[in-house]
Amino acid sequence: MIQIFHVTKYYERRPALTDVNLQIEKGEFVLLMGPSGAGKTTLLKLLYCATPLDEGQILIQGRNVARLKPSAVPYLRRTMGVVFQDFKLLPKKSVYDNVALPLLVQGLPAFETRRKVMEALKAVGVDHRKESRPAMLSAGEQQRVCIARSIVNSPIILLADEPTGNMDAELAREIVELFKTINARGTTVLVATHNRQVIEQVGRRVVTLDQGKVVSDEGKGL
Amino acid sequence: MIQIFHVTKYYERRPALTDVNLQIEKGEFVLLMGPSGAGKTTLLKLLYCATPLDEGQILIQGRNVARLKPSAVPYLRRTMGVVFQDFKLLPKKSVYDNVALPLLVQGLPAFETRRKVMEALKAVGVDHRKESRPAMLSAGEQQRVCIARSIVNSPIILLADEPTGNMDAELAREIVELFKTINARGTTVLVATHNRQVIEQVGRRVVTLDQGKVVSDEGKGL
Amino acid sequence: MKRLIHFVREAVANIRLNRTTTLIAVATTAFTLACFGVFLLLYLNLRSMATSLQSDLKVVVYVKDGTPPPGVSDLQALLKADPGVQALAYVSKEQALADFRAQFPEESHLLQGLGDNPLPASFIITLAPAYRSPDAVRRWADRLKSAPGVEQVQYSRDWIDNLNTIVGYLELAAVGIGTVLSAASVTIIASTIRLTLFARRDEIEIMRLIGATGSFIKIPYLIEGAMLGVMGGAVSLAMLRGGFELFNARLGMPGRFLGIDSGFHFFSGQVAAMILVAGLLLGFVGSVVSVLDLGRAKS
Amino acid sequence: MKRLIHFVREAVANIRLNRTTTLIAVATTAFTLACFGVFLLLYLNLRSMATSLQSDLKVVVYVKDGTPPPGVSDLQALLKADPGVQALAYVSKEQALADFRAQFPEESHLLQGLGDNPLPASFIITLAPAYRSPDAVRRWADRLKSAPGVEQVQYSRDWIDNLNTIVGYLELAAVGIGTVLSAASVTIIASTIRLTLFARRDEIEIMRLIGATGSFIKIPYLIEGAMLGVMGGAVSLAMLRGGFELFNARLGMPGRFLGIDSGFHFFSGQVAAMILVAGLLLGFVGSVVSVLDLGRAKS
Ligand SMILES: Nc1ncnc2c1ncn2[C@@H]1O[C@H](COP(=O)(O)OP(=O)(O)OP(=O)(O)O)[C@@H](O)[C@H]1O
Ligand SMILES: Nc1ncnc2c1ncn2[C@@H]1O[C@H](COP(=O)(O)OP(=O)(O)OP(=O)(O)O)[C@@H](O)[C@H]1O
Ligand SMILES: [Mg+2]
Ligand SMILES: [Mg+2]
Repeated sequence: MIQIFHVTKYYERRPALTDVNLQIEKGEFVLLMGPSGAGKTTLLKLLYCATPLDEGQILIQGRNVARLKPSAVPYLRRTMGVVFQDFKLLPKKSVYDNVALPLLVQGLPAFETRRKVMEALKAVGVDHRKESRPAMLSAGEQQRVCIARSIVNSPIILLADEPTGNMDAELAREIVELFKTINARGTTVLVATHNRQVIEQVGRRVVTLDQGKVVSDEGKGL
Repeated sequence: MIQIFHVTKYYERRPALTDVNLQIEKGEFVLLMGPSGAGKTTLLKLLYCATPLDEGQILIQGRNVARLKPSAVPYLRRTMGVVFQDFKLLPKKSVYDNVALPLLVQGLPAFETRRKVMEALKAVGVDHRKESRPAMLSAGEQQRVCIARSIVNSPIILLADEPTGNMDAELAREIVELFKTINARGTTVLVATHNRQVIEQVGRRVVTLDQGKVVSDEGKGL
Repeated sequence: MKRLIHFVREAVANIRLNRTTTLIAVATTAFTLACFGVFLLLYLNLRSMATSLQSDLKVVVYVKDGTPPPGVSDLQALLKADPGVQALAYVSKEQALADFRAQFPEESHLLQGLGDNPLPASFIITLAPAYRSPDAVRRWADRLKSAPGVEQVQYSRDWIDNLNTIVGYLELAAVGIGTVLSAASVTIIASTIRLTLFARRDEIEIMRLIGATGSFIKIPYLIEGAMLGVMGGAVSLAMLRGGFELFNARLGMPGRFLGIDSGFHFFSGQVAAMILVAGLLLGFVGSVVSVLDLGRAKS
Repeated sequence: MKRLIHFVREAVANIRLNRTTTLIAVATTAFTLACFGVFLLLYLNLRSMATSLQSDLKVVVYVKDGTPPPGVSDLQALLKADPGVQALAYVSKEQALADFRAQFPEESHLLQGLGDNPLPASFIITLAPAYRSPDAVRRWADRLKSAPGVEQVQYSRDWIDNLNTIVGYLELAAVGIGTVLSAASVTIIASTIRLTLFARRDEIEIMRLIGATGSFIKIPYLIEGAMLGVMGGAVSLAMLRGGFELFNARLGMPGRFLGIDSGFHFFSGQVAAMILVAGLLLGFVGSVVSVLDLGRAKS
């Protein structure tokens, strides 16, 4: 599903990732750990083509990401759901419209869009705020909207960057359960997190990065 | 130091805080807990005058916040350090300039500014990135820059909203230690957090909000 | 089709949501086009004034003294058949004398001592519009000079030359100012639209990350640009109309003194429509530029 | 003082950091002021042209036939002493006849039959600049009519009236277009500056939350606005100069045909400085408006 070979990424000649190798099979649930600045976000960004690769190869569903034409990138992104560390919600659109966006982009019929959006909003528990603008939500609510958006189009791959950073323990547990359910339906899930509770709850493969290098890869194939 | 009497705050006729009463003494270290959307951020916002009060009274250092003239607000804010949940760093200024801003605003001499800024940056461990712009930092690094900015002018009151949300356990521990040190020097500290580890580590008074109400206030005077 | 509805709805939503920028963009476009419009209005009115002055041009064909009546009739027939002649009037020797006396009562003693009437008969000719340009008048007059029975062909060369110069200047100024104003309009409107989009580049980036294609993101902006442009055009027309009426009510009089009692005219419907279309195109081009710009900024 | 340095440094930093918006603001200001400048250039040159045409005005004072030579001398002395007279030339009866013959060789037979020279002697007068306005000429002429030895005072009333009308129109057009262009410039430049600040309202909000006072936040923006305005003014002057040279090189000729061999003139240093100051003020006012706007948006 996701194959990362000898990937190196520099930011202004400073390496953010150095010779990273990682194979993630279809249907896996992988946790990405590591201290602040280890390169977790950078690795996820490479996967959804938000930043260019300097060395190595990344294959997603067999396609070489580096060789992708710019016009093909949107179609790759549509097969993924991404929970951004900084949410990236459209400030002038309602919660509903924000979550509907990935479906709108794909041209889904209106009634189906409606059903899926409401389902996603209910799954994260912010359906009662669907008319609000993101700025009118608390941080945890915004994060949940972002999660709803990432799962609304039933992605093949789900990438989540610190998805429970603004949530209390109870809520975090629910979100992890949600991810596990989605994973059980066949979606490959990759979650970057600092939250020990999340790691224990998932109890699956944990890849640890430090200073841009993979320093451990535990629980593979569990 | 901080006195909150029967405070109610509505957002579009929906109450975010209902009849909140809270007394915080000079030098206290108070943790604010509560599920997502409980009103923690709203309470902090009221304290640094970022949103108007609907009912009740807030006294800070004996001054009635609601009666403050707009021109007096900046001077109140200068006595506080605030760690925002969404960082609020100036995107076009370097890390150094961001942290120097509260000092610049007060017109501190250049050499003293330099010393204080470097000290703050070192305290949170991002002094090596002082030339970078915020967008070039990882989320955890940005959060630390925000913390550095909040402590640089030795505030009388430190308000921190989920200051360890993007940090690993080790780093979170260090930041809490930093807050404890600052508290020990006499600064009143109020931290909103979800992090159990933080709560255990601080081991002081914990105020819990739920749906805009104070539901528990434990360890007072500890 | 469904897409198109979405795009238009999105454009309208953007216009509504971004009140400040919309207002500024429309105001800027309106004022820019209004500048252009004032100039156009002035130019068109001056041109039509010049044209109406040109129609005042009379050419006098003096008949050779002593031409017999049949010769005069022949000349008249010749002139009538000439495509350059729009209207003609015959002034006999007697009438010429009477006219002279009436026009210059003080100088009439000059003619007193003369036994014979020294003034010749003449045809006063109004030229057809196509023959009114200075060159055409000259050519026409030279051609006629050699016709039988013609003593001399007279017209106010100064007047023609002055008018020529004035129209020439007008045209020159029109090209000059028109060019500057067009360039300015394009730049200003494109800049404003660009600035409004620039303020939204974060949103555009987010759309991209969600998997929106370039055209999905850009088309609403193009539509928005065109809409802003048309709105600007409409506002500028309203402003021009208002200003024109004010101007006309207050200061329309001098026109009559100059003998142009038709007064000033506002744009014809066609020109007004062209201004709207210009607004639309400028807005559209403005957003194309901005959108290309955005495309370059980030893959 | 330290503050001022900080503010200026901050303004410069903003200008540098916000390349796109700076560029757009300067370009917009430049083009707007250039439009205004083209118009000003045209107006000033037309005015000076009209003035130079007015100096062509000659007034002829006809001496009463039969005035004895001392009477003529008296009249000459009177005229010389008149503050309205800049220059004067005496044309005797003989010279008048000779002139007439030279000018109208064909009509000279009209005078053949007359035994006596019917043409009067005259003084040809160039009026002082202050007396060249149509009203002043009329008043001056009326006053002189009653002087001893004066038969008649003649001047081309048509010419005067036409020039009067033309200058009147010019003034009218100047006020009209000037007003529209000024309003447009203010709106456009203020809008652009406002838009550039609008894009930074989040930053301003952050500054506020850090404890910055209103003036601390606003002053750099005011300075920035003024700087952008001056830069726009400078660019517009450069554009105008370039366009002017191009225009002059290519099309400077017609000026000579009209007898105004002095050609067209560019702005004097003073006017150029005024354009820069106008840019500065517009930019400053633009940012004052935007900054007030920001102040209102959020306490
Ligand atoms: N755009 C950028 N330009 C320059 N350096 C960058 C950029 N983005 C990230 N970096 C640097 O690359 C390193 C890795 O950053 P990354 O965001 O991947 O860390 P992370 O593991 O996600 O950290 P966190 O847990 O704090 O989110 C950090 O040192 C960061 O400062
Ligand atoms: N500007 C606003 N307009 C309308 N509603 C708002 C606004 N800001 C917050 N709210 C609502 O007020 C309630 C309290 O929000 P607040 O941000 O204080 O929660 P919180 O305790 O900080 O939550 P979190 O842990 O998720 O940050 C939430 O339901 C939120 O949706
Ligand atoms: Mg990260
Ligand atoms: Mg909060």
